[in-house]
Amino acid sequence: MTDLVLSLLFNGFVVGCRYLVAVLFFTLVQTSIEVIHIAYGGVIVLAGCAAFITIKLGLPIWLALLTAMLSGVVLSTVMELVIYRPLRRKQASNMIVMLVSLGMLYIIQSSADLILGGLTSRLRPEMALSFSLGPLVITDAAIWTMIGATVVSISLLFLLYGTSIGRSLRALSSNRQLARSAGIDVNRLALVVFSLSGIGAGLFVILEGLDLGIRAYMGFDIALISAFATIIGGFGSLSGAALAAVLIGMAKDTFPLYFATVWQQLLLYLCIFMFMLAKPRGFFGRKVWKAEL
Amino acid sequence: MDYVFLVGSSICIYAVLGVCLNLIFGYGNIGVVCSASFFGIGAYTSALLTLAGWNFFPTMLVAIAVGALLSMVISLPALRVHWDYLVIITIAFNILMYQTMLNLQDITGGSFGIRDIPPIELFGFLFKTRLSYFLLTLVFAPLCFLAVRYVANSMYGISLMAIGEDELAAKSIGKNVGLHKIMAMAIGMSLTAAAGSLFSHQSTYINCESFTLHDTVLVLSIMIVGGMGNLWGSIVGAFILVSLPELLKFVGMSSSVAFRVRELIFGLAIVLVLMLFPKGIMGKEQPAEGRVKHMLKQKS
Amino acid sequence: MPLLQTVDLTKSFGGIRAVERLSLSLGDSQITGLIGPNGAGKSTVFNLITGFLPPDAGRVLFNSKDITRHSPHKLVELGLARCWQGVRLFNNLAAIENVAMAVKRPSKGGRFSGLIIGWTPISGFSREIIEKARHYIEMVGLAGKSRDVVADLSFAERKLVSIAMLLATEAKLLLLDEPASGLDAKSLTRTMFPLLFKLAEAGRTLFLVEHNIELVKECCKKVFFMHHGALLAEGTPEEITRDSELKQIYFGT
Amino acid sequence: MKKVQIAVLVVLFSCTFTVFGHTAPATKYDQYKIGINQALSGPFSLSGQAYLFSMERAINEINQAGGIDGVPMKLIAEDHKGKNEQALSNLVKMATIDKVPVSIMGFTGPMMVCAKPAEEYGMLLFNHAAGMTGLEKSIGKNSFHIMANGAWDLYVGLYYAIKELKLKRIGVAWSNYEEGLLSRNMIKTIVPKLGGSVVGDESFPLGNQDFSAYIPKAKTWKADAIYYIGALEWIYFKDAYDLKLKVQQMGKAVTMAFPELITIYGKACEGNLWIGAETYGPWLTEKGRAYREAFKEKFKFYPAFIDQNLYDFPYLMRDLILHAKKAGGDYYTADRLRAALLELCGNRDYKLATGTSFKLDPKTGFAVYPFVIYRTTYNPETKEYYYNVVKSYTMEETMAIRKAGE
Repeated sequence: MTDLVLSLLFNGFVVGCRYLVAVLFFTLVQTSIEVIHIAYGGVIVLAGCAAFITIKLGLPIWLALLTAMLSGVVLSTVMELVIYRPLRRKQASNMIVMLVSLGMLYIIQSSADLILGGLTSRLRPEMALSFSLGPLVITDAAIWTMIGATVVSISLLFLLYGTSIGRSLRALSSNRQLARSAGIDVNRLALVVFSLSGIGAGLFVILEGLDLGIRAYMGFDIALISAFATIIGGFGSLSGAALAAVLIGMAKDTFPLYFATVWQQLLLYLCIFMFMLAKPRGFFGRKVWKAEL
Repeated sequence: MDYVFLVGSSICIYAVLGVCLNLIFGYGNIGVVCSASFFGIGAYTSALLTLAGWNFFPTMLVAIAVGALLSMVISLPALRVHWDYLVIITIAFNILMYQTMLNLQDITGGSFGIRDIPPIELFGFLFKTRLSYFLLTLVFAPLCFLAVRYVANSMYGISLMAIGEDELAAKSIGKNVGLHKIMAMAIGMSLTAAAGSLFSHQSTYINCESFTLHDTVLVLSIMIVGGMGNLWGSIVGAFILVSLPELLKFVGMSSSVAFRVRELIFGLAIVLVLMLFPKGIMGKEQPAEGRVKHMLKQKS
Repeated sequence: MPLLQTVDLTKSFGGIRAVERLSLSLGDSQITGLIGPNGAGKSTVFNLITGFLPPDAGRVLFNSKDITRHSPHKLVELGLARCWQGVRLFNNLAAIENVAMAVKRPSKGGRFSGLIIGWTPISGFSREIIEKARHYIEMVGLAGKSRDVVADLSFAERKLVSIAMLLATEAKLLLLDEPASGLDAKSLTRTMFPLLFKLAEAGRTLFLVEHNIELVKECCKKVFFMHHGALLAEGTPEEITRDSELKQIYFGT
Repeated sequence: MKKVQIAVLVVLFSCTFTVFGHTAPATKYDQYKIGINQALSGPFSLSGQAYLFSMERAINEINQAGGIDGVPMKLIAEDHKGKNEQALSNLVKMATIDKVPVSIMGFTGPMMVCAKPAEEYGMLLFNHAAGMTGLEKSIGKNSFHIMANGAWDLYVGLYYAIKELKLKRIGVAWSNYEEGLLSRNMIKTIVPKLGGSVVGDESFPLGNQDFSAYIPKAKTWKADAIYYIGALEWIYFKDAYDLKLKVQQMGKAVTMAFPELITIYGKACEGNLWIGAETYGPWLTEKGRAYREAFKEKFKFYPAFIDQNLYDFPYLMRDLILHAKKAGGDYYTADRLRAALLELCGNRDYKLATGTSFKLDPKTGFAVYPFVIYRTTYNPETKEYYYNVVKSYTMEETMAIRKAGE
C-alpha cells in the first residue's frame, strides 16, 4: 500500500511539475498584460510541430528544443502584434479578447493537425531510461521535467525581483493606472512577456514530448489546466499558480488510491469546482471589492 | 430538403441557447459559461422520462424544473465573484457535468448513451419527419425568444441590465442584486434545459459527446459574435456559426485536406468578425432610444 | 431624538484602523457635514453606514432601529440612500431612465414584490414611474436633458442626475459623497446650493462628506470633524473653522 | 449600421438556402456515388488521411480499369469529428442532396445516431471501425459490419490466454468510451465462463495519454495478463515499460500496423499479444501488395486493418453493384445492394481485394473472420521487431471459440 501511495504521489508530482512550466508563463501573461491567453495552448502545439519536424530531420533533441523555443517566441510575438495589441487599442472587453484567443487556438490546432495527423508523435527514437528507487520507478523524462520546472521557477524569480523589467512588470500587475502614469510602456512589456511565454512553450512541449508525446489537440487541455491553476493560485500570484499546478498534478494521481480511475477526472474537477466555491480568491489572491470601493 | 430542415432545426435550438446565455451574460453580465451542461441535463431528463412512458409536455416541464434547480448551484458562486472568475469556475462545472454524464453509467448509459428514444408525440401527432421536427423547433424558438425579450424589456430586465453595468450603483439605489441574478440564471438555464429536452428527440439517440465544453464554447461564440446584450444578435450568431460549417461542406477542396482547412476557416471567421466588430456583428443594443420614444408617446 | 446614530463604529483594513470607535448622531431634516483631511476615513464611514462594508464592531441605528450589517437595498427601502464620489450611473441609459430606475415602487407583497411588479409592463417603465422620474429630473433642473444618454452629459449634469436618482428612492436620509467636487463655482452657487436647501426644506436629511469649505459653511448646520478614523470635534461650521488646530490638521499648514 | 446588418443577414440567408436547396440532378447512374462518413480530422481521427488515401486509391483503380461496365465510381467524403450531430447531418446530406445509397462509417456513437435515419432514407451503412462490441442485435437492418467485430477479438484473445497459455488472472485496462465500456462488460462475462477471473479493471478517458496513475495501480493486481482496450496502445505500452509494469499485455490488432511505431516501441511491447482478424498476415493478392507498398510510400508505415477495410470496400461495392445489376431494374438502391450483399457474402466465404476472406452472418449483419494471434518478437538477424503469428484459427474454430465464450 505504501508503495502504491509513494509511486502515485511521485508520478503526480512529476505531472504537476510539467504543468508548472506552462502555468507559470500563462499566469505571467495573465497578470501583467491582463490577457487570458487561451491561445497559449496553440503556441505550445506549434512549438511541438517545430520540434517534431526537427527530430524528423534527424537532428538532436537540444536542437529541437531551440527550434521549439524559437518558433514559440515568433508565434507569440506575432500574435501580440497582430491580435492583442490592436484589440488593446480598440479597448475590447476581456471576453472578446478571450474568444479571439480561442479562435486562434482552433486555427493553430487544425493547421497542426495537417502536420502531425491524428497520431501521437514522440520526440525520441528510443525508449526512456528508467531505474527503480525502492518502490518508485524514475524515468529520465521525469528527471528532466523536475529540472526544467526548477530552472523555470528560479529564472522567473530572478527576472521578477532582480531586473528592471521585472520591477515594471510587478508594478503593472499591482496597479495598472499608476504604472501607466509612471510612464511604463505596456506594449514594450507585452512583447517581452509574450516572447518569454514562447520560450516557456518550447520547453514545456519538449518535456511533454519526451514523456508522453505531442498531439495536435493537446493545446486546449493545457490552456484549461493553466487557467484553473491561475484562479486557484489567485489572480496575480505566480507563486500561487505554481503551487496550484503541482497540487492539481498530485491530486489527479492520488484519487485512484481510493477510487477507480474512471472517477479520476470527475473528482479532480469536483475538487477544483469546490475549491473555487469555497475560496474564489485562491491561495494568494487580492480582494475584488476593495478595489472598487 | 430534409438536410435544410435538419440544419434549420439545429440553428433554431442553438439560437435559443444563445438568447438564453445572452440574457444571463449579455444583460446581467454574469459570466455563466455552462450552457451545454444544462442543455445536456434537459436532454437526459426528457430522454429518460420519455422512455419511462411520459408525454412530451410533462417531461419538458420536469426538464425545466431540473434546470432551474441546478442553476441555483451555479448562482452560489455567481453571487460572490467577479464575472471573469465566474467564467473559469463555470467551465470547471461544465467539465464536471460532462464527467458525471460519462460515468453515471446506470443512469445515462455512460459513453454509450441512451438509444431508441421515441419521437415527440403531441395531440396524437408524431413529429417523426425532419420537416415536422423543424416546424416544431420553428415554433419553439420564437416562443423562447419572445419570453426572453419580454423579460429583458420588463422593468426587471432593465434593472438586470443596470446591475450588469454597475453593480454598486444598482445596490445604492436599492436593487436586490442577488435576487435579480438568481432570477436571470433560473430563467435562462431552465429555457436552455427546455431546448435540451427538445434536442433529445432530434434523432433516436443521445450520448454525452453532445454536451462537451466545446459545445458551450460554440454557444458562447454565438452570443459574442452576434453581440452581447442584443438578443437579435444571438439569432444572427446562431445562424452564422451553425450554418457556416455546413456551408463549408459544399466548398470543393481536394478532400484529404478539406476538413482541416474547413476548421481553419471556421476559426478564422470567428477571429476576423471579432477583430472587425469588437462589439459583435449586431453590436450592443441602445435601450435608451426605443423606450424614450415610448415615453414621448405617453407625454402627448 | 436623532435620525441616524452610530455607536463605537470600528473598521480596520489589514493593520490600518480606518475608523476608530466612531459615535455620532444626526438630527432630523437638516444638513450635516463630515469633513477632515484626506484618508481620515470619511468614505469608509459612509460605506459602513450604508452597508457596503461590514463594521468590525459597533452599531448603526436608524430611527433608533438597529440596521448594522443590513444589505444596501434593504437600507434604501428603510429610507437611507447614498451616492458615490466618482459618479456612478448606467451609462447607456437616458437620464430619465436612470432616475426611473431608482424610483421607489410600492413595496406590497414582501421582498419579491420588486420583481413581481417588474413583470407587468411589456416595455420598461410604467406611466406613473416615468411621471415621478420626470418630476425629480425637473427638481434638479435637467428637464431639458432628460432624454439624452447620460454618457453624453457633462460631469456636473451627471452629478445632478445621480442626485435626482437619490431623491427618486424617496429615502429620508441622503448621504452625499462630495457633491461639490468637480463643479465650477458658478454651477455650485447657481444649482447645488439652492438644491440642497430645497431638499432640506422638503424634509430630507442630508449628510455630506465635503472638502469644499464654502459649501460646508453655506449649507451645513452641524459639522463633524474626523481625523485618523476618530471623531475630533463637532459643532457649527463657524466653531470648526475658527478652531486653529483643526485648521492646521485640515490644511496641513 | 442597422441597415448594413440586416443586409448582411439577408444575403447570408439567401446564399445559404440557394446552396442548401440546390441538390445534385438525379442522374441515372452516370456515376456510382459511395460515401464515407468518418472522423477524418479532429482529436478522434487516428489517421483520416490514411482512410481517404485507401479509399481513393481503390476507386481510382476501378475507374482506370473502365469503371463498372463503363460507369465510374465517385467518393463522397464527409467528416464527423466523432460528433453525433455532425454524423447525422452528414448522413442526411448524403442521402438527400448527394443521393448516395451506401456509405461506410466509423465510431459507435455516430453509428447509433445514423442507424435509424439510414433506414428512413433507404441508405446502406457499413461500419469499419473496431467497435460495436456486443451490439449485434441492436443496429438496424440497413447497418452492416464488414470488419472483424470487437467482440470476436475478446472471445478469441481470452480463450487463447486462459485455455492455451493458462493465464487465469486477467486484468482489464479500458479507455472510457463506447467500445471500451462495452468490451469491459463483455470481458467480465466471458472470463468466468472460460474458468479465469477478472482481478481488476481500470479506465482512462479517451485520448488521455497519461497512464501515470493507472500503472502503479495495475501493479497491485498481480494479474497474469492485462487486456488493453482503446486507442493509443503505443503510449500505453511505452508507459507500462517505462514504469516497469511487467505482465503479459494483450491488445486488439486494429491499429497494429505502424511499423514505424514498432521500431520505436518494439522494445516496450516485446512479447505482447495482438488479437485480430486474419488479414494482416497473408496479403495474398497482387493488388493488395501494391496498395500496401503505396501506402507505406506515403505514410511511412503499413496500412492497419481499418485502412485496409477502406481499400477493400469499393471493390466489395463493385461486386455488389454488378451482382445487383444482373436482375436489372432500378438496382443501385439500398435494398437491392443489401440483397446482393446477403447473396454474395451471407454465410459463404467472400474474398476481399486484399486477399482476406470473410463471411457475413445474415442474422446479425456482422462479418466473421478467421482469427490470428500475433506476438511482437525480436529478430536478431535483421535486428528489428516484427509480428510473429503464434496461433491462427480457422473460421470454424473461431465460431466454436465464440460458442465456448457464450
